Amino acid sequence: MAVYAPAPGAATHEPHPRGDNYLTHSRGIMSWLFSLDHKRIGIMYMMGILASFFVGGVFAVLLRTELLTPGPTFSSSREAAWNFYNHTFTLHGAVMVFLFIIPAIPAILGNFVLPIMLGAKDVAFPRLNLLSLWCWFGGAIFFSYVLLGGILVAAGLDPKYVPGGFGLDTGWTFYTPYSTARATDGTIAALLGVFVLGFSSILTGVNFIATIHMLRPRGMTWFRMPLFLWALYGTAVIQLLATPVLAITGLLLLAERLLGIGIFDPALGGDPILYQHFFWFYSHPAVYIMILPAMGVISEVISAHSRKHIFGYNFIAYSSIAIALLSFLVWGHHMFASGQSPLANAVFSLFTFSVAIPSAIKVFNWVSTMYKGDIRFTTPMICAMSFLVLFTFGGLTGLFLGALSNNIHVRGTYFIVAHFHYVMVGSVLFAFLAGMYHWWPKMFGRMTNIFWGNVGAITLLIGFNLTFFIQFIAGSLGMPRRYATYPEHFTIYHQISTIGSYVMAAGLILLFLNLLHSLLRGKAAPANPWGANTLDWHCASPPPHDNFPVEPVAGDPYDMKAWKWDEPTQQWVLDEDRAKTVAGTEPTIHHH
Amino acid sequence: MSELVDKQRAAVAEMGDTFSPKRDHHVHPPHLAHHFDTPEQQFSSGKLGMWAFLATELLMFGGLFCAYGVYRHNHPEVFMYAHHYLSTFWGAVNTVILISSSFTMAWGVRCAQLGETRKLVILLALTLLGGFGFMIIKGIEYAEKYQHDVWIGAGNMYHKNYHGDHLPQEPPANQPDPTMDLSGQRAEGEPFASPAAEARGAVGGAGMAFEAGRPVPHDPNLPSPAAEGPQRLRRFGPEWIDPHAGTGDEARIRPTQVIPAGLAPDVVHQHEMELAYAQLPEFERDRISTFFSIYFVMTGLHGIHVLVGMGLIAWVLFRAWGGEFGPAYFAPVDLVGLYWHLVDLIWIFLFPLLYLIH
Amino acid sequence: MADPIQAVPTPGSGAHAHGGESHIASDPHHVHVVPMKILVGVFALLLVLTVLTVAVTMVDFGRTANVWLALGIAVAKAAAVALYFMHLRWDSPFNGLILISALFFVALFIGVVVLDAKEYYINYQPPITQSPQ
Amino acid sequence: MLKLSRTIAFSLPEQASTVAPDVDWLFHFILWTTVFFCILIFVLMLVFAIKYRHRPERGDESPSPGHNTALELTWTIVPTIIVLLIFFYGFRGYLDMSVVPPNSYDIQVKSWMWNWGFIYPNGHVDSELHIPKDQPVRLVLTSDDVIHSFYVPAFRIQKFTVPGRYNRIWVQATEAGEFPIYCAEYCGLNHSEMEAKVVVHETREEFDRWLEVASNPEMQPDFHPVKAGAQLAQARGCLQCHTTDGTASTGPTWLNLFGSQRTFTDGTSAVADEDYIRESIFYPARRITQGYPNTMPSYLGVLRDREVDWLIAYLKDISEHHQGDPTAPAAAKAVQAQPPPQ
Repeated sequence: MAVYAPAPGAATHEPHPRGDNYLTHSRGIMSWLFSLDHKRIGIMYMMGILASFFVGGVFAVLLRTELLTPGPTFSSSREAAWNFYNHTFTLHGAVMVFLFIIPAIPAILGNFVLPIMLGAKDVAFPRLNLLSLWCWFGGAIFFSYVLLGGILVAAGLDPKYVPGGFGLDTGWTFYTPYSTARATDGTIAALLGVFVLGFSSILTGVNFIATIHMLRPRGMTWFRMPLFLWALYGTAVIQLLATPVLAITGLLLLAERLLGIGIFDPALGGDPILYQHFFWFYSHPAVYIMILPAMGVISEVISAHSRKHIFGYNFIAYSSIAIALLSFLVWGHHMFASGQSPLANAVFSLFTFSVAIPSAIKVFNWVSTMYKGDIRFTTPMICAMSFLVLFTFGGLTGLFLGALSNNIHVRGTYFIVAHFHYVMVGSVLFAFLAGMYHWWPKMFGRMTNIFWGNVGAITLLIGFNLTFFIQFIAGSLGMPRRYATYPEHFTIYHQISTIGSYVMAAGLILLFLNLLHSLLRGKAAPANPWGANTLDWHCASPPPHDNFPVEPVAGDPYDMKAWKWDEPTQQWVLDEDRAKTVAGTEPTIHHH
Repeated sequence: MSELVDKQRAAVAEMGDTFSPKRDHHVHPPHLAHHFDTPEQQFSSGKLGMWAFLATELLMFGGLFCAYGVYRHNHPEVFMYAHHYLSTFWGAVNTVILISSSFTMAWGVRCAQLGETRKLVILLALTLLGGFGFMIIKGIEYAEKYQHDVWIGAGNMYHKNYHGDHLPQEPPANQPDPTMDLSGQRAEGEPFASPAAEARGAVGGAGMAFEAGRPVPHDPNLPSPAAEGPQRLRRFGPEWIDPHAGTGDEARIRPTQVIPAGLAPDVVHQHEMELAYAQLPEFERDRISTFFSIYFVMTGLHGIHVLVGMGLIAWVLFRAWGGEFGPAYFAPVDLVGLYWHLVDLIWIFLFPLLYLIH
Repeated sequence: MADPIQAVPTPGSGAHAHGGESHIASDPHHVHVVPMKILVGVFALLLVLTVLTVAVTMVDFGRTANVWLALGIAVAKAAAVALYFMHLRWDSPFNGLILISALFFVALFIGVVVLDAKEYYINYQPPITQSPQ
Repeated sequence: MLKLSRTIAFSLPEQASTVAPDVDWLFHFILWTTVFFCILIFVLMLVFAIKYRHRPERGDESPSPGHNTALELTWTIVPTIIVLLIFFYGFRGYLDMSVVPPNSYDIQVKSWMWNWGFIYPNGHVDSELHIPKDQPVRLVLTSDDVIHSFYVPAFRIQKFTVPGRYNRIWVQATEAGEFPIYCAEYCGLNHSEMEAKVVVHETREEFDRWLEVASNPEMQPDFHPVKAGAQLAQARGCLQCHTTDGTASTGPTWLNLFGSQRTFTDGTSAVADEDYIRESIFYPARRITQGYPNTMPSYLGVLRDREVDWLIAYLKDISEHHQGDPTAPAAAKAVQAQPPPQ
């Protein structure tokens, strides 16, 4: 509660000499774990989230390997192999969704960048921010427990020594009655984890909304906000309105499983379809919790690295909000075959298509932004262009699934697997990487190696398409998903896909090694390595502890001309006069 | 303007860490965090944040109201029948208590704004008292239900997996010990295990294992319950026990006792209950436990919120005692107040929906 | 979306107009103190409505009518609490907007699901049990 | 050859139902829309990327438009029209799938972990779905345990089988032949092995003949009561709870059951003779073997007397307490050997 009016006396680290940055201004592990500095919290999020990304990735490679042949790959007995596969794909999904994709961009980049971009000293409620970080770790601990238990039991430990259950074989969707009546007890721990993670997400949302509303400095009108902030705002709205429903769903599922309350479990008169409504009311908007911030990142990166004013600012901004709101009207399209009434199906199908339009608007605007630009093929730009490719394809294949009659044929097959990987993984992952490479110099004051970064990105792009494009074909031929074994004639698809996954892994390893290398050997980064004009590039890299010694004055965030390339120093320098003229005046971008 | 900038420069130069008190004392009024410029800004941020949080609370309860809506929509008779177990009297009393505590809270905020610390402390104490009163009465209601096996999930006597676990050792006079027709299944134990317990055995098990609770053959062409003859028509009264008890699966899920005495002082006569129960379609009777599950989940979650609210009020009370609040700074009182009002607001809906079904 | 101008804080002027401690003690203009009369009035209203809601259940207006009546009274009570006890009436309109939109989405959720609720048990059949004879 | 073409072409399964052509038409319509827009975006992106790549000699004075309402409206309205079109055709196709023709033939589909059971109007239960060609067939789906999904790619139809309710779909086959049935909703351990096949008969007569033979094993050329009993045990799901290899399951194993001494929950005991077997099939609750739950459903009015006789014959055959007739074993063992219906 204290967060509303932070009382004095909460000092967590020593006073420090001036002129240093947020990384160095205080030392000791405690100064991190209890830091109220949004930048440090962002960095801590980064460590945790990247770790869980690694775990999820390992699961992905394992399950692709299991599918290399129709028969069992890792173990001699079919039963053991199927069991292994079911647990693997479930944990891959659960870890990737709840621990990686949902928090990735808002929690890491959002926390680090939002206040700086906005020109604020911190988020509105720093303690709430820290609490949400702890919640994330709390949830992560539950999942680690499930994971560990699963490994131990697989290694031959007697399950009775794993209180609260081991492993998870429900699929990340926890569909009843399987999750309530059949699945391993790991479900319980996992649900608790999801519940706690939900809080982390909600608190972040509260914080971002309050920050964007209350902490905008002079000149930062709504329509001078960088598009990344618009995207984060839309995301926060979804986090606020959808996540609580996930929380209550989790609670009811737990009660169903432990007490048998008979709300979801048909054996007790419950209704499994009701569960699906509950689940998707959160989990569809959750897809936009993933993609909206990604879109925001892309807007920043494309404009900055094309050295070009973003095209159609207002349309991109409004489309973010439109997507956020429409995302609540489409959850039923996950249930077209479940026995939902045809009326509901029709309505949900219609709204589903309506979401396609703002997405299309964004894509066209991004491409037009490149027109007459001065494009640099930096790693962020390569990632952003990959995003455009994958998002266009992922988005358009959504049309197959939105169309009722086609949905009936391809739902529950590899077609849908491919589709949501193109959108949730391809697009979001590449946007995430673009953002990481874009703001890395700001975070750590080190440049990354462009060549190896690009090599990694392109490898990843190739590997990704190798893995998932083929799955569209397999799916349209009727290869059901979540199959541990499959009919002979699908073997070739699975083998290509598996090889692709290895290539992906290679690309990712390259990309992260490159980041690591820049930490150790990278050359020092100037305040504004890209010549972008959003406020985050107006402060030093890495930023000082409280971001802006003097409160910045916001101008047109995409006015690239405000920065001139200075040959002697080999740096972008601010054109003071131009900055002045723009600052304080109404931005020109939105009257046309 | 420049003078402002200088001021800020000075401030920054002084800044130690985020919330170092000495910094605060130099350039900020007390309680003003470094990243805010004015108390107004901080106060409205707090309010905005609180409202955003309250919105999430509403959505969370929204899920429960949704479940309620679906089941009431699908089984109106069940709700009609089962709500007689809830005491309108206690419900109404609790409503009044909660409203009153809401009133004292609002009044308390007013006092905080006007700096009337002593009144503030008293009012907060009264509010806290209201919270206690509410929880005590809830406790009484729960306890009575528990004693009579009107409990959540499998602890409910109408539940398929009912064990009679919660029965008092000495069954009340004028009621036969329901365990009599439970003994049969007690000996067997296994088939009525809770879904969770069942799951352990059943992972990878065969289809039929699922019906452990209640067998369903793969073939639907069995004679329908109606056609099965009189032994399925059951009377509902204490003095009569099913001769086939223990043979079928239903003896164990059929309560043989009337409404627990004292549970519903104001309404029900056993006569009405018998009619109501007899009027329920056979398969609807299995849904009665669902009503109680919904009742306990909703009131339970609300109760947890009341407890949290009480904790917060106690915290504010403590700070008010220390005289921290006044016209300049009363955000915590106001925000805790908002939370407390929301708890009240939710109960305002729970009361008619659960207790006053007509 | 709140009106940009209204939502933009003007920190400079903030610290400018009344810098330092001085203004804090003096009347904080951003606060609205609810008159005692209103508080008591609302409290009384709530009590009356509580009695009313119990009373109407004694009368039979038909099942659905009774439900809507009870809900209507509950909404009235909730509105009173929100507007006066929770200060919404004098508060920044955006906070009101938050509440409204939250309620809207709750309504959407419940509405759509209940709209489809009939589907669930429209063809429900009781599990057939054995007849031990 | 077919296999090869499948592995290389972005194609759909063979069309074997009346709705398939519409679905495929829409599929290809969307496919080409997708291809068009993808190419449009990719080409534009690449052209811009190359044409406007950074070149030191080129100053950055190039005028750059920040906005163009006409364009914005274009790429708002055009996609709107296209998606509305797709929605319309998709919905129309869906209506065709969900509105069942009046004169349709009813078959009930049961699913349980991890098998399919198909119940024909005459009460015959089979592990394969047989339907006549050019005749609308209504499938009433339900599940005994968890949610499964009945999916026939060749028919382009899919529907969840949900416990506690009945879902309905219909299909009119246009091709005779055999097509795979998959479970397309994750349902636990052997989800990926929960397959069955649908057999489309050329004519209604052919189908009726099949049904008659299938439901009256005596009419089969190599009929033997033991074999019939074994098949029955398979099709009626007896083997879901009773093993034939001596391991205990939900119910007592059938191996050596016949003629053995049974002890019941009420303390009494008896020898498992024909009468006992018959009683425990029709009135399972009367005498429960100790250590086993009282969960077996009654098959009174479900199994015909001679079917019970076959089951008894089968039990005798796999029990050492009874010296079965020498002709039987081979046939029965053969049936036992084959895995559950896929």
